[in-house]
Amino acid sequence: MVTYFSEIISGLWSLVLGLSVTFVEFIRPNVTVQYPYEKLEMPERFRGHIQLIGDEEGRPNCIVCMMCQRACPSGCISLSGKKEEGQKKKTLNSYILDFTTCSLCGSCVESCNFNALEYSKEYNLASTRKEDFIIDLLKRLEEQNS
Amino acid sequence: MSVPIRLQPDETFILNVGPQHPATHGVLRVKMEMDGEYIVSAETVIGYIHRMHEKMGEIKTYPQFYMNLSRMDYLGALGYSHGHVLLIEKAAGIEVPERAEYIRAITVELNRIASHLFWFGAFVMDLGGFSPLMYALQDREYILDMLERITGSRLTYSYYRFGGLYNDIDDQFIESVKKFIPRMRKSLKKYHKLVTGNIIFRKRLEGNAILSKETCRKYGASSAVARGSGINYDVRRNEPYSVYPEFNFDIPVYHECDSMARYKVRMDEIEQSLRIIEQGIAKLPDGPIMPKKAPKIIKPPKGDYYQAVETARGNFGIRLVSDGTKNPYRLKLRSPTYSNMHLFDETCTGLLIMDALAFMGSLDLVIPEIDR
Amino acid sequence: MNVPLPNADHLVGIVFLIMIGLTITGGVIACNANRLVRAVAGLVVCFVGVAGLYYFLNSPFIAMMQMLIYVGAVAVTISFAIMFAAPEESKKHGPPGTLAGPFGLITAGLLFGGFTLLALKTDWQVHAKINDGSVETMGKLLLTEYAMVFELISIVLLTAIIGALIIARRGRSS
Amino acid sequence: MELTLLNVVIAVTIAIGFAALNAAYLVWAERRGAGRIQNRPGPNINGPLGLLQPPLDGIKLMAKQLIIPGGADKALFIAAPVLAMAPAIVSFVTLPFSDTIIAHNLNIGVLAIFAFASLGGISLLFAGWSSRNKYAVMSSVRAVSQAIAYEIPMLVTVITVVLITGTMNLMEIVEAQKGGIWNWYFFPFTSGLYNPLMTMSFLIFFICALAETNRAPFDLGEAESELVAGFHTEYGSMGFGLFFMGEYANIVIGSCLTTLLFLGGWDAPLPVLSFIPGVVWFLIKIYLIIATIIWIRWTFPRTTIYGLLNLSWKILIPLSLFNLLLTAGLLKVV
Amino acid sequence: MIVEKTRKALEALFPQPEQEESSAEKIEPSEQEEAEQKEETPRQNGIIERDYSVHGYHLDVQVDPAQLYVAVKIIDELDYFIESITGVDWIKENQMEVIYDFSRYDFDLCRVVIRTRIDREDPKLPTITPIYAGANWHERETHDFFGIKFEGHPHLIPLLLPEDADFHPLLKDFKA
Amino acid sequence: MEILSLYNNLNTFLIIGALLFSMGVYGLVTRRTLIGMLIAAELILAGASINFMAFNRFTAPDPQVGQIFTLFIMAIAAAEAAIGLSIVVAIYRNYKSIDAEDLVELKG
Repeated sequence: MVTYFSEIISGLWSLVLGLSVTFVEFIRPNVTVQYPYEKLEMPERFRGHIQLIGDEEGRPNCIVCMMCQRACPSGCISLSGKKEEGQKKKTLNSYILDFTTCSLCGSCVESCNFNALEYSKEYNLASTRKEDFIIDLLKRLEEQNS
Repeated sequence: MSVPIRLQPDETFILNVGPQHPATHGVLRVKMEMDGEYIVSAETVIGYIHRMHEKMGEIKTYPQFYMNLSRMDYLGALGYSHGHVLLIEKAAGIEVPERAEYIRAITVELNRIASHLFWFGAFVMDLGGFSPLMYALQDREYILDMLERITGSRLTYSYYRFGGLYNDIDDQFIESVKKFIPRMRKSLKKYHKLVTGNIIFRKRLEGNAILSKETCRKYGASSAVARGSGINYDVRRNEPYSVYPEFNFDIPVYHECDSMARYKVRMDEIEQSLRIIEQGIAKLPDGPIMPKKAPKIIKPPKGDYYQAVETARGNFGIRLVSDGTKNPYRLKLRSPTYSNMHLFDETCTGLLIMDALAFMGSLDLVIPEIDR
Repeated sequence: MNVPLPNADHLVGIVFLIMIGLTITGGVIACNANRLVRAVAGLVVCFVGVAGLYYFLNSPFIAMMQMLIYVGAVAVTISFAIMFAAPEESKKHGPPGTLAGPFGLITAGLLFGGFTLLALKTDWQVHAKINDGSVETMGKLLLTEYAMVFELISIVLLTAIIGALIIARRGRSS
Repeated sequence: MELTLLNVVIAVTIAIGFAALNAAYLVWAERRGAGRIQNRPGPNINGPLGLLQPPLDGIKLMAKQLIIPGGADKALFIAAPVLAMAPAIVSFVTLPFSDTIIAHNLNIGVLAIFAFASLGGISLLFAGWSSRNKYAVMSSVRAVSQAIAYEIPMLVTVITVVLITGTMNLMEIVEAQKGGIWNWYFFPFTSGLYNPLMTMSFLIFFICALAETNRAPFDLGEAESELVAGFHTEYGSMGFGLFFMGEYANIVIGSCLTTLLFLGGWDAPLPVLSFIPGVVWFLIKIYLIIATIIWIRWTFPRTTIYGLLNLSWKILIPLSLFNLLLTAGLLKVV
Repeated sequence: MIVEKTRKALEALFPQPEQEESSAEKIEPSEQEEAEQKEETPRQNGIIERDYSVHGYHLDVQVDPAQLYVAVKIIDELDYFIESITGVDWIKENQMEVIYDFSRYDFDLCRVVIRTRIDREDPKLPTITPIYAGANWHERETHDFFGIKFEGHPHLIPLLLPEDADFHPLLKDFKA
Repeated sequence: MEILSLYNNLNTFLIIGALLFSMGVYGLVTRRTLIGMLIAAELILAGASINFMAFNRFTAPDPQVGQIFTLFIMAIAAAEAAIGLSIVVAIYRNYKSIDAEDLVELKG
């Protein structure tokens, strides 16, 4: 009989304690960020999809050594370049990132010895069309420069 | 409230829980034969998001594979990566700088807390309480923010490299970890006040789904499932790896064998992980994070190798059969939840459906990790 | 233009007609529906109608009890039993024997005719005194004059509960 | 019977309007409250403070297609939500909002509300049965057995109050509690009865009201983590909308009853404050209770079915019966 | 020590222990080079004690498929728990290897690997589900990936693969 | 508007009662399943109750007796429903049928 009532009392007390916790939370300020209206700064090391790094004149640092293409586990990088006359290095013709299969592992960035690749801060990645994720990085670099 | 049932063959019906059911947290399907609200037998059907990681492991080279490990378990990714890098380092004989190991331990423990917090929230939500999830997510977001600053990613960190780390941590990270520890302790108190002591919660979990030691052994259960059944088993202690022998921490073990015991084990583990992080931050040595001569191409010698680690979900084992080339000959991933989930079929017989789903919640399931 | 606006009295009459309609439709559904669940639905409608009739007979208390007991308890119990015992009842409808349908119809018709004749032919002594429908007098009567019946009813109910438990028990825990 | 056409039309219109408005804005309040408890804002985009959210939700629900699952019992499937909503609205007719605002003062008001509420139970059964879904059937069986189990302690507590006042008329019950907070049956110091257990009765009634309206922590009928969405799993569009509105209307009725029976209805807590009209006090009280109900929902986990029945049969029924006997004894002595 | 105890118990399986064991002992201390040499010739059934810090397990037991059930029984009686079952496809030798991992819950650490080799053309093994109920899924998974038939298994249908799958993706000659 | 003052007429209620009663009888005869019969029986009881109530209102010297009788009928109906349905459940469990004609064994 004593346990019966003590259980009721302690049970009720535990409920009151729970209510007090939520009440304290009720008067605490919001912690959420109202996303489309306010946006957070992405941290420095944020790994978005990759992008090319250009030099001062806006030309890509890439010398088409194909290391990134070889390092990629999912085969989502395809690039081509040709050696133009009079120049020592190859120049980049096209750099296509197939973001549909990319898993953002960063192997390409790590394998690059020429400081030609970096992560972008892009996180608004949603689209209804698959083609939007076949990204031409060279064009992107040009757009950034202009 | 398990009740033995005398069966009448045509009084039962089949209830198909999943693959899209709110309680299964993913695409898991349980075919339950029901007698009213009592479960007569259950058959778990998995494999809906099977991705054949093991075959990928055979096709890809060693460095190409490490990001797959963090895709296995999206909540406690670092633990799995840790197992992988430890195995390859052991097999290929790569020395790891001490600082890297410490940072690995700290981040793994942070990730373990994040995983346990998410489990806590989801578990209480399975039981119908919604707000604890939001509080747990607040604390988890804090951890994710810290880890994102360091690793660049919130869930699928590919942070560890063979021989060390991808990036060093900075002072700001250490500061935020130091700030995090008292905050988490305060939150834990709040959780215990809000959830653990709650009479409704206690009544639901105490005595629910008793798992005997013997059952755990026959199925190879680990993590809180085993420790809630009175088995003092934690790979960090039983089979020390990395820098865990340096730390002073306890393995919480409860002998009640019920869902409440499993819950308590995980909540206590958060506290223990905090202790490890505290010590890790205090003992953190200076030095490089990658060995001086880290091999570019990894070719472990012929033979087979095994490494077990304690992830947030339990005893994760990874076996490598190497033939001396740059691709593994065979890579076996032994996922802890696979064994824990397997228990479910046998144990939930005779339970009410709501108890069975509470039990399922207490197993801490991450479906991609079961399906691999 | 000379349709009179319905006044309060008319409204009462219309509500009464609605109640009669509910009762009869409910009754028809209850004894003719193919699916037993629909029969229960008909029964519920019928009972609501009957409760309305009781209200018109100056007994709101009984009307409410009718709703509470018949709709809230009896109908629910019957639906439970249907869900338990007759999952595929819809297959089992239809004329049972060759004679049951017509025979039932004739019996019912005869009964109805007889009762109606009886009701209409008899010269009922309508009293001017109308009950006040008050709960107090009824309560007093129940505990004084009809105390015995009241007690017996409680015993019957108790026995019914226990008996139902014993009959329907499966003995899970044994 | 002093029913006049105008009276009835106005009463029904106001009742429907009140129920619908309450249902809509209680959803808003619930979501905002839940948001605040969880440190997030809740719906705040549409309109000031998100106040346009409920009508927009309603429009969305109405614009949706009404899907009737194959194999469902069409007639019952459509009838069930109506049957769930209708008694809730009818109940408003007998609820007094102040000493003057009442549609129809029924002599047995308390009983009438319970009688109408019993229609709600059968609607859940029909909804579950007709939608041909195992989850729905299980949940409706749960919901009904729960409603039956909690009707007993609830009625017993109501009888306790009826015993004290000697009437089932809601107006008179409130009149009996007049004169300030110490006269309310929530904790009656005065009014000739010194029953300290009335607080407990109040709690019992409140718990039962939660259970009867299928609210958390007793929302077993729609336990979304077990039974997907319970008896309205198959309902979309306005069918779901009606269930939803019915649920909130039931909450309002439950809190109105709690206020009338235990919190003095429209009586001001202190006689000094009685210059404020009774309706205001009444509304303040019912919304406080509704706020508590929302608060409770977002705090506690759900009970189990056996925990629920244990609570009813082992705790609530004995205690409420004990209080009934005690009150009867006190009435005899005092 | 449990390693010794397990070893003793398992040695009963191999009738000519003296010679077998000593040869195995001799090989072990010498490191990888010799081990590699050994791998060239098909390995004899028997027990090898492995260096834990290199391989991650203590006892490496190779048994005949017919002995498997008995070996697992011994392991079970010594209170080991099952970790995993997996296969390896040695296509060059036209053989299939099935590996059973066992470990212990107590602090007396000992990991035991039981391996057995079967013919690749007709892969059949007795099931161990009567001993370890938890082997059920592991065996089903191995059946999925390698097509190894576990005779006596109660429910040998695809687990991770689609239910109508008739391919075995981890075979080395599998082409997607 | 004669039809609108029907509620003041005893015969209306008597005829409705008779109608319900005969519908119940019809249902009792034609229904094959036990539950169907039970539903019909409830209709019969309702018909009888209406008669009681009507006489109570219009002709009874003591205007409470009819109401009390109706209350008793309700109690009996509830008890009957409970017992009857538990019998149905028990029968279903043993015979897998609630069809009255399948239960020939009950005839002894």
